[in-house]
This record gives sequence, structure tokens and C-alpha cells, in this order.
Amino acid sequence: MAEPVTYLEAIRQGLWEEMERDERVFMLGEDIGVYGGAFKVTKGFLERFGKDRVIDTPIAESGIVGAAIGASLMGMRPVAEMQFIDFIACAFNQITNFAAKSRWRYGAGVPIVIRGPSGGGVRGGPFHSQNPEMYYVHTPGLKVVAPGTTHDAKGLIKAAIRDEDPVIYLEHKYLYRLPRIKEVLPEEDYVVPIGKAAVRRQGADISLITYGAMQLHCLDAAEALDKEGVSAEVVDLRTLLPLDADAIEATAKKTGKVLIVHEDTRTGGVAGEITALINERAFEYLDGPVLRVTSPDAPVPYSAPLEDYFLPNAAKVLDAARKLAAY
Amino acid sequence: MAEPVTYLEAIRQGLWEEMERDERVFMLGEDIGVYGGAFKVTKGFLERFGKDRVIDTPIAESGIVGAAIGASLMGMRPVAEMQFIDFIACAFNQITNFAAKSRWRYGAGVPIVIRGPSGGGVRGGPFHSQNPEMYYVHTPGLKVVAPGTTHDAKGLIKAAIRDEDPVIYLEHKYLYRLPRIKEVLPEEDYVVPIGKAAVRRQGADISLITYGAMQLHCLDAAEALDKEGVSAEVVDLRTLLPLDADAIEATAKKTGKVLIVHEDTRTGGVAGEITALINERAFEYLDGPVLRVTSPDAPVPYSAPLEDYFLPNAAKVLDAARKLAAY
Amino acid sequence: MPKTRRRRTTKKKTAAQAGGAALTRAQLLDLYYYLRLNRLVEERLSALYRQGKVQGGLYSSRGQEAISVGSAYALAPQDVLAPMIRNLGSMLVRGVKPVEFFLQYMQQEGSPCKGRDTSLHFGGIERGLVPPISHLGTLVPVMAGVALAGRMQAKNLVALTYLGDGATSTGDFHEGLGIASVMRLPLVVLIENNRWAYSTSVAAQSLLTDLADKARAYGIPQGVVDGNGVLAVYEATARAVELARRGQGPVLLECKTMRMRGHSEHDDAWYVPEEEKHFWEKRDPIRLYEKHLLRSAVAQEADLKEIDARCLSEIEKDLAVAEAAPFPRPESCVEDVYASSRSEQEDEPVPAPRAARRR
Amino acid sequence: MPKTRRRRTTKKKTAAQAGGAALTRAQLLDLYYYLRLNRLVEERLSALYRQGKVQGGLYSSRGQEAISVGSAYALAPQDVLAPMIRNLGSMLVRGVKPVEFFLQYMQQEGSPCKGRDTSLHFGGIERGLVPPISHLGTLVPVMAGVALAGRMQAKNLVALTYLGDGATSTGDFHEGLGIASVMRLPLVVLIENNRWAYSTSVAAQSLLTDLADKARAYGIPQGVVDGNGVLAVYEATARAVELARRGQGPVLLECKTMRMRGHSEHDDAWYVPEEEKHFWEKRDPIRLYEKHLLRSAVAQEADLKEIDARCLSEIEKDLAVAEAAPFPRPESCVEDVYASSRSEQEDEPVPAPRAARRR
Ligand SMILES: Cc1ncc(C[n+]2csc(CCOP(=O)(O)OP(=O)(O)O)c2C)c(N)n1
Ligand SMILES: Cc1ncc(C[n+]2csc(CCOP(=O)(O)OP(=O)(O)O)c2C)c(N)n1
Ligand SMILES: [Mg+2]
Ligand SMILES: [Mg+2]
Repeated sequence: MAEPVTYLEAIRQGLWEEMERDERVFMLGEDIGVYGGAFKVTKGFLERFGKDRVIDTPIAESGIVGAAIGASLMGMRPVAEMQFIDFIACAFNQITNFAAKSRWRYGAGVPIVIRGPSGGGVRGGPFHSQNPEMYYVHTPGLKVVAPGTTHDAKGLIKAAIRDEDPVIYLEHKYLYRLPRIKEVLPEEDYVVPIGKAAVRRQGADISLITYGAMQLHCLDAAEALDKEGVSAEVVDLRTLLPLDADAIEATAKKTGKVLIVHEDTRTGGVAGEITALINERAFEYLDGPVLRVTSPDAPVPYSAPLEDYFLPNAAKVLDAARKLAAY
Repeated sequence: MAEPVTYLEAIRQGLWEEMERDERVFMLGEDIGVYGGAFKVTKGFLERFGKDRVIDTPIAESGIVGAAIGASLMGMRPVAEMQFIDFIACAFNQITNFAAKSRWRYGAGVPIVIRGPSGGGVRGGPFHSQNPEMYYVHTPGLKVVAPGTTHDAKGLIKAAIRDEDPVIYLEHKYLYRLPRIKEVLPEEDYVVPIGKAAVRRQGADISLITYGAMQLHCLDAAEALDKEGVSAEVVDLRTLLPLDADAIEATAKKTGKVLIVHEDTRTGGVAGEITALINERAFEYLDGPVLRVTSPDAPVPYSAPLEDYFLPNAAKVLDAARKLAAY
Repeated sequence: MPKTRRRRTTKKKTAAQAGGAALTRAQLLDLYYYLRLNRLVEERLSALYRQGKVQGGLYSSRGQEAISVGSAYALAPQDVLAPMIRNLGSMLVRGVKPVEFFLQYMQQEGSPCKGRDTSLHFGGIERGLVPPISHLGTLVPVMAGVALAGRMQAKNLVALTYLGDGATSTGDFHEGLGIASVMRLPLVVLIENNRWAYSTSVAAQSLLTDLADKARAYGIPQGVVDGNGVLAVYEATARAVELARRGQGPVLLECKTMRMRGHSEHDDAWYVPEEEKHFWEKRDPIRLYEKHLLRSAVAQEADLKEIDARCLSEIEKDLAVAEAAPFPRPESCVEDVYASSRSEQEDEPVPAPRAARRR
Repeated sequence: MPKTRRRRTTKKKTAAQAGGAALTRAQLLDLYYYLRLNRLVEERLSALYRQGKVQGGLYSSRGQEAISVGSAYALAPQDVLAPMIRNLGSMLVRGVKPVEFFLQYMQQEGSPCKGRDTSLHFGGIERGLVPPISHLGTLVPVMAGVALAGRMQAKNLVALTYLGDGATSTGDFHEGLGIASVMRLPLVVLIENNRWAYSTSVAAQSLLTDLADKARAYGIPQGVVDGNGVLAVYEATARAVELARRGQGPVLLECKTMRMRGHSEHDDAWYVPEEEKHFWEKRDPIRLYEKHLLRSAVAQEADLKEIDARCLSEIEKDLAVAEAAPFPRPESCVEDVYASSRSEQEDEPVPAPRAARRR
């Protein structure tokens, strides 16, 4: 186990260990059983856990999520896969109206996990590259997590499965097999708490607040800034709902300059919410406007040069950070 | 026509006139024909325009929106009603993936209007009181309008129908028959341009940025502030996507203090986006943090005392505005 | 209403009233008790609505009580039932007390939803009840999941849910039955075909004569039954439940009936043809069952009167409790959004001004 | 694969190859041309994929070409067709040129989607084509709307769309057919039952033997046809289109076939039983049609060779054009989000610091 593993392998391990630990945990989704999932996240699960706990379903996302909700009401711990997270749109109603509101309405928790590959950078085009987080971040009753490291990928899937509330778990497909983020994972059982951000890099002059795959660009930009004498702090949110407002406040107060970086599109993206939180909690500490680097307001394009233009990258982060630092 | 009419009547007139003006316009939805709509917005339409243009459908919101999309691709101008806007959740996929992206993908505009009663204040409970705007504001390719006056209700429904892109038209059911906002409407044909905010009240000391039914609370609070020697400007956004960033910038620069008021829940609500825009465009003009008064992060409750506690009101706006003014 | 249909329903009626052979006298009277309680609780709710004590939508099951009562009565204790908004009777059979409906509809403290949600949107697995949300069709996949979990947990349970003729048009109905069919889940989906979905007639909803034929899209068993005969409903449901419990997969059962009120209390249903109303008025399910009980000498007039009195006194007692209940604490409406119940969601206070740290 | 089914398909084959009586020799050869062009374009795309010139998903219709070509050929010019990702052949019949597929899949300037979207996601009403989005099932209600508009505009058109066995499980399939049925819309929905939905067999998708039986849920006409017989598909579609055009409402047609490649290019379909592959390899639709043409003396070997050569030269020419095309301007990816094309969406520049106005 002392080998470094991929982000995908970390998710797989997390799922596997939870399936071993708790027989209430089961999975359902399209092509997750026989095939082991479009990205092979659930490879070998059918063989180990049997077809009662690793269920290949018809193509019916609303049905899948609905069935997960029903099973969770019975005390089970269903993990529903969306083959690509883009297809979660078909289950929007079950998630936002049934799952999110049941506890509040009459006290019935819905401990389900909905997971799937999100994000761009793999030439997937507009329907295989989406970042749907804000649709769910804006829905009270849900939790939304988006791990950006291999360690967190495992710790958060485990936390999500053990959580009493419905969790949307966004795994970034660009990170699945990225050598750069391979990591040796702890031998022992661990979870990463939902709702807690992590400071990936300490800094004094400017804060880069981010999550998911964008973290790598932020770290690269921070590295470059360092050479220019600017000390950048990098905060990885990890959870988008509930946001770790204390961590956001702390870094804003510490550096007085905040740049938010997300892959999701701009208008209505989480950067706005964070900007509001900072205004409310740390306005007097600000030495410049809270700014953001995001994807532009358009669907995710397919063609390589277009997608490269579209997505945030280290150069764009660096450029904005430099200007903000000089502000 | 020199009689003051209700907000509901204004919508009805707008729809009626567009149906008269342009035979490509037609409507479809549940109980809109024979019954004239759950709120009677389309009363008399079946008799005037016939069942080919006023179509009672089965209960199938995704099907309704899908059919509207298809018809619009053929050059028609469909207006789809959601009986309550809460049920738009069932059509989320067709709206965000089919309607919103077609023009960008291959040049095919989807000029549809999806309209329905939104908002709380009528003891509708969690499934008949929702404010779904942000799900659509965060979707490039859509437009989202939310009239707060009788004049705008008519002008915006007409603009929405004439628009080349898909428009979500949110009519606030609390305003439908509210005597306070009855208005004498212009005799002649008019539209209210999509994307333009309106300054409802000029002021120098603080800006209240709002839309929909909340506007009334802002005006009341502004009145009270005036007596206390605080001059409040009230900006009615009217359109939520695209936001009128210039108007937001102008008022922020003018007063230096901005309070955003919306009925939608807090986290991920449009206040965040506006706060980000102000940071980007008017940071140096700020004399205090951009703050917000919103509904809390929970579904909309049914019971009267609960809903009254839940929704923003003039007292809450006044309270926050006073503090910000004194900042 | 087309002639053919009328004939058909009439034919079924006979079968319906002839059923119930397996039930004891006590059980037969039990059914009557629930039918009457259903009707009387709803009548009282209407009165409260007219007094302004019930706000928002109030939905009546008048004319459809036999479906709720007969079907719920066919369940075993371990079975799970998901009512729709016209299944107050099913909830009574499952043990919900009138006071809960009064509290709920009057939005008071101690109401099952603490004043947060409305109508029949309450229950809980511990009571064998999964309440609906307003969005029609959604319960079908949810109850498929209940059935699935029940099988995994070896509980030998059947999941039962209802939906209207209109709701069979929703995508969730299709996705739920599709999943349930290939997984052969013990699920009974009961269509209450009351001929109207708000103002939309069933003919505008589907070309089918029998909505039960929708079962053919899933290769699952189906049944059509007179929804105004409580014994017919009981027996058909019992058979369907039996099939489902034996692992034959989901069953689709259609109960033919008529919505005898408007869509909700504010709607006078002017769009329903007079002759249709008349036809069905003569088929009131409670009157029919009363006649059956008397004719078959299961009960005397006095027995029925006594049951009625029992219902009424229960209602009076429960209503008194409900009327005395206070409103819920306003602040409670933001609690329980999460298990951890983050206290929160107070508006952030406006921070006190202070000198900027570095400026 | 169960014996019964095998026999059944074989029986159909004969009927299939016997059809096409109404077509002229030129038309019969036209069908052959499209079949071959379909296959050859896709083979070339596979080669480009292996060279890394096509990225993302590449979906093959190998073994299913008869469905695309036969059905599209049955349409009148005013009809509107919505292809799914395995209907390249349908698009060819509708006049799309190979160069468009090459440009599209190679994501280049001048591609129908300007490099923004992928695969067969292009078309336009002016060409009688409505392209899909990836989300399965969505085209059914959309094409119901096309059919509705066509009727309003008195265009006498029929709308035709396709979906796979898997996609019939989606809620949109149900909602779309529901609406189309009660409105009696001129819509033909063609199920390409290729026995697999990615790795999921049709038996895990539905309990039905014939997916066409899903029509029974809507009370609409249905048909089952051998999808590997181009003439059978042509004739069945022509009949369905005729019914729809006459106002008989939507028609559900199932074409039985087999997906002869993986789900997409990266998938080798190891999960498909060998015997199933073998069975279907012998039923290649193009080989079958070739034999038919030769046996019925419609064509000589030389005629077919010539058609092949024509296809190949067209492909070479078009590919050269595509290969020479530049990539699109990167900035173009944010254009056309709206009709007004707000120039926009540039990141807001960081404002230059300046003294606060009043501070
Ligand atoms: C998805 C959805 N769309 C629309 C509505 C609004 N609505 C509530 S009840 C109703 C009619 C329901 O008819 P039916 O299913 O036949 O049930 P019934 O009222 O006759 O019992 C409608 C349209 C809804 N609740 N959910
Ligand atoms: C709503 C939705 N869910 C999941 C997917 C992912 N997906 C793409 S193709 C496919 C299988 C489709 O099978 P089928 O409908 O039989 O078509 P075929 O590929 O056999 O032509 C799946 C699951 C999708 N595109 N849309
Ligand atoms: Mg009904
Ligand atoms: Mg298939």
C-alpha cells in the first residue's frame, strides 16, 4: 500500500472500503456492474459484492436517484453514479425537491451520495465536461463536495457515504489518472470532514481560493508569484456546500487580497457567494477588490484550441494575481 | 383602457396582444385552455385563439418544454406555462441543455418563453412558493426576467416573446392581484427591454438593489429611511440574466453603500453575483461592505408565522439599511 | 362519458360488491369505519377551510374513499405505503390519527411537519408511510427504491403507491416502473383514474381506455377494478400485493372512479359535464358499501350509526386538541435542514466599522 | 441469445430482401451508395481516431447502416429528421457531405459546430435536420414539437427521430410520446434495438421481447422490422410515415439489429458473447443487400465496384479539404451564446487602483 495511487484509485478504494465496512452501502447506475463503470471506478465491485449491491440500471437518472432516495429512507446508504455528471440534469427534480427537503419537511434524512465525473480538459465537449455544482450549492439541504487531491478524493467519498444528508460528490475527470497528483495514502481508515477547507500553501500577500482541478493552476501560479516576491496563499475549499466561511474569512483577513478561481462559468458561480461572504466578514481587511478567474459564460467547447482558451489556467491566474498584488 | 389594472391583467394583456400580433405565437401547458390557467392568466384565450394555439397538455413538463423547443426551431414562438414555477424543475434538462445551448452549438435559436407563478407570501408551502431564478441565471444561453411592477409585467412578457433566445419569465404570484401595484398602462404597444434595470427611487446615501416582490419592501424601507435623513436609491433589476451591470455599477458608485435584497435563499443567490460585479467595477467607491437581506437557507415554509419569519420584509431591510448607512 | 365505458363500470360493480368473502365481520365493519372517518375528517377540513383556518390548497378524496381504504387495508404490517394527496383514508388505515391532519392543515405546533409542509405530506418509514412531494410521479421511483431496500433487508415487504390518471404522463412514472420491472421489485402502483387531472379530462391525457394498459410497456401484470367498490379494491390490491410479494415484479392496478369535488377546495369543477356528475353521484362508494353491509346482513342500521358516532366523537376530540395548539415557533422554520442542524442561517450581522487593518 | 429470437429474425430477413418493389433501379443503387458511403466514412473516421486526429467519443453505426439509410430514404423533402449519434447514414441521405463529418470530428474551422460541439450534433431546420444533445430521450418531445409546428404551418410534414433500446427507458421518451399521442402528431419514433446500451443488454433494460410494445402505453400504431434489411426498413418507415402523415398520430417502429462495434471507439465490447457476435456477423446489412442486388440482377459486380470507387474518391477529396482546414479561432468559442451575441465574457479587467472617492 506504500505505492502512490491515482485520484481514481483513491475514489475506488474509498468506495470499496465503505462497501466492506457497512453492508447498508450499495451502488446503482448505468454500466457500473458488468463493465465496471465508464471510467472503471467500480471495476471489480460486481465480482466482490455481487449484483444485489452493484446494480446496473436502465438509462433513467431520475429513476436512479428516486430509487436511491427510497432505499435511503429504508436505512440503506445508496451511492448512485451518473455516467457523466452532465446527466445529473435529468435527476434535478428528485435531487432538489425530494432528497434535499425531506429531512426539513418531516424529519426523514436522505443519506444518499450522487457521484460522477465532472469538469473539462479532456475534449469532452458541452455535454461531457460540465461543472454543475452551483445548481446544488444553491439548494439548501444538499451538500456538495469537490475533491482536488488524491487524499481528499478518498477521504471525502468516505465522509459522503457516512453523512446523514444527501451529498453530491464531484470527481474531476481530468484528475482521474493525472500522474502529478498521485499520492501515497494513509494505511488506516480516514475521512476528510465535509465543510472544511484546506490551506494548500501558506502566503501573506494574496489569497487564491479555489477547488477541484483548478487548484493545480493556483499552485503553479503561486510558485511563479513566489519568484516575483509575492507570497500567495492557496485555499482549497474541498466542500462547496456548506462553504467553510471561517477559512475564507481567515485567509481574506490574512492577506487582504483575494482572487477566486473556478472552472465553472462566471455568472452565478461560487465566486460571487465567496465575494459576498468576504464583504460581510472581512471588508475592512480588504486591500483590493475581490476578483475572480473563471470560465466565460458559455458552454464548454470541444475543439482543443477552443477548450484551452475557455478554461482557466496558470497563466490566467498569474496574470490576474499579479495585477491584484500590485493593486 | 384608462382604468388601473392588476399585474396579472398586465401579463394577460401582454400575452393577448402578442397572440394577436404574431400568429407564430402559441401557448401550451397544463389547464391553460379550458380552465384558463390555475391563476386565470390565460382566461378567454381558448375562446379567442382556438385550441390549436392554446393547448392543454398532459402533465409532462419536460415534454412541454421539449415540444416548445421543437416548435421554436420551426419558427414558431411558443409560450409554455408551468402551473407553478416549482414544476420547472422537471424540465431542467430540456431547458439548460437543449434550449440554452442550441444557438451556440450549431446556430439554431430557440425563441421560447417559459412562464409561471413564482415566489412566496401566499402560504403555498415548499412546493408552491419557490424562487428558481438562480438555476437559470447560472446557465449561459438563457435569459431570466422577473418583473416587479404592472407596467414591466406587460412590457417584459412582450419583450420575452419577441426575443430570439429562450426566456424564463418569472411572475410573482404575490403581486398578481395586489391592489397597491395596480397601474394605468399605456394605450400603445410597448416593450420593456430585457437587460435593463430601472431606478425606482433616486437616492444619495445608500443603494437598495432588488427585484420582484421585494421591491415593495425596499420602497417602504426607503420611505422610512428618508424620514431618518437617509436618502436611499432603489434599483429594480427587472432582468436577472443578463444583469444590467452598468446600472449596478452606477448606483454603487453614486452611493458607495449597497444593500441587495432578494426573496430567493441566501447561499448562491444573485446577491453574490452582484457583490462580485461591484467588487470588480466599483470597489474604490465603496464606503462599506456590500450586504444582503435574503430568505434564509431553507425551503419556504407553509405556516403563516413561519413564512412571515422566513421572507424578507420592510423591517428587515430597514434594519440592515440603517446599520449600513451608519457604517 | 361514452356509453361503452358506463356499461363496463356497471358490470364491474357487481363483482365488486360480491367480494370480500375472506374478511371477518369485524374487518368488514372496520372498512366501514375508515370510509366514514375519511369522509368525515375531510368534511371537517372543508369547514375549517371555509372558516379560514386552513390556508393554501385543500384536496378532497370524496368519491374515492374506497380506493384509499380498500387498498391500504390489503397491506401487511411490514409493507410500506406512499399516499398521494387524496389518500387520507390510506393514512387512517395505517394508523394516522385525525388530530394529525387537523394540526397539519392548520399549520400548528405539534403538526407532523411542524408547520413547514402542508396537506398529506407527512409520514415516516417507522410508520410505514412515505409522504409525497408535490411534483407528480416522483413517488414511483422512490417506492421502487423502498421495495429494493426491503428485498435487500429481507423484510418480505411490498411497496404500494398511488397516482392519478394525470400523473401517469410524467417521466418519473415511466422511469420508476422501468427500473422496478427489470429488477422485479415488489411494488404495486395503483392508478386512481378519477377521470380528471385538474381541468384536464383523461381523454386529453391519454388515448387509452384503460390506463392499466400502460403496464404493457413494461411487461408487468396489470389489473382494472371498480374504484368505488371497497371490497373490489381490497381484493384486487390483495392479489396484486400477493403477486408482488411472490417476486413477480411490479403490478399496475387501475381503479376507475370519479373525482367528486373540484381539483382543490377553491375549484367548483364547472368544466365537468353535468351528466357525468350525476352518473357518479349514484355510485357513492360509501353508500354502496352501506347497502352491501345491510343487504348481506353483516350490519344493522344501528351498527353503522354507532360507527358514525364513534368517528364524530373522535373528530371532535382531536379537533379540540388541534384548535388549542399554538403556532410553531417562527424561528423553527430554518431548523432541520441538515442532520447536524447547523444553527445558522441568521443573516450575517452587519460588521461594525473599524479602521482598515493596513490602510 | 434465445433461439426463438434467432428464428424470428431469420424469418424477417426474407421479407426484408423481398421488399423495395416500388423503387426504381436508380433508387435501389442510391441506397447502396449511401450504405457504402456510411460505412466508408465511418471507417475513415476510425482511422483518423487511431491517428489521434479525432478526439473524444467516436460512435460507429457498423451493422446498423440499413436503418439509417432505409428510414431516411423513406422521407419526403419537407419532412424533418433528428438523427442520433449512430445515424450518420441518415444525414448522408439528407444531403450532408462527408467533409462536414471530417471537419466536425476533427474540430476544425468551418466545421458545422465551429469546433464547439462534437460528433453528429449538427444540422439545422433549413436542412431538415434537428441534431441531438447527448442527453438521451430528449429528442422525442422536441420532435413532437417539430411535428406540431409543421401541422400549424400546414407543411404536411412528418417528423422522424431515432433512439436506442437504452434510451427508451428515459422519462423524455414517455413524455414525448404521451404528448404526441393525444395531439395525434405526425411523428415517427424509430427504436434501433441493437441489443446493447453501452455494456447493458436489452434484457437488463426491459422485460419486453419487442420494444415496439411500448406503443401500447400510448394507444398508437407500432411495427417491428428487421433492421438489417435496408428495403424492409425503407418500406416499414414509408408505411409509418404514411400513417403519421394521414393524421393517425405517432408511430413507434422497432428495428432489430446489432451494434457491431463497442459503444464507442475505445470500447472493444468484450462483454458481448462471442456467439452473439458471430450470429450477427453473418447478417451484415451491406453484404445482404449486395447479394440481393446481384441475385435480383439489379446490379452487376462492376456497378457496385463503381459505386464504391465513387464513395472513396468523394471521401478522399473531402478529407483533403478537412485536413487542410485550420483550427477555429479560439476566441470564437464564446460567441453566439445569444442572438445579440453580447461581445462580452471577457474576464473583467482588474481595475486600476485609485483613491477612494470619499475616503
Ligand atoms: C410535475 C407536476 N406538474 C404539475 C403539477 C400541478 N398539479 C397538481 S395536481 C395536478 C392534477 C393531477 O391530476 P391527477 O394525477 O389525475 O390526480 P388527481 O388530482 O385527479 O387526484 C396538477 C397538474 C404537479 N403537482 N406536479
Ligand atoms: C440521459 C443520459 N444518460 C446517460 C447517457 C450516457 N450514455 C450515452 S450512450 C449510452 C447508451 C445508449 O444506449 P442505446 O440507447 O441503446 O443507444 P446505442 O448506443 O445502442 O445506439 C449511455 C448510457 C446519456 N447520453 N444520456
Ligand atoms: Mg385524476
Ligand atoms: Mg442500443
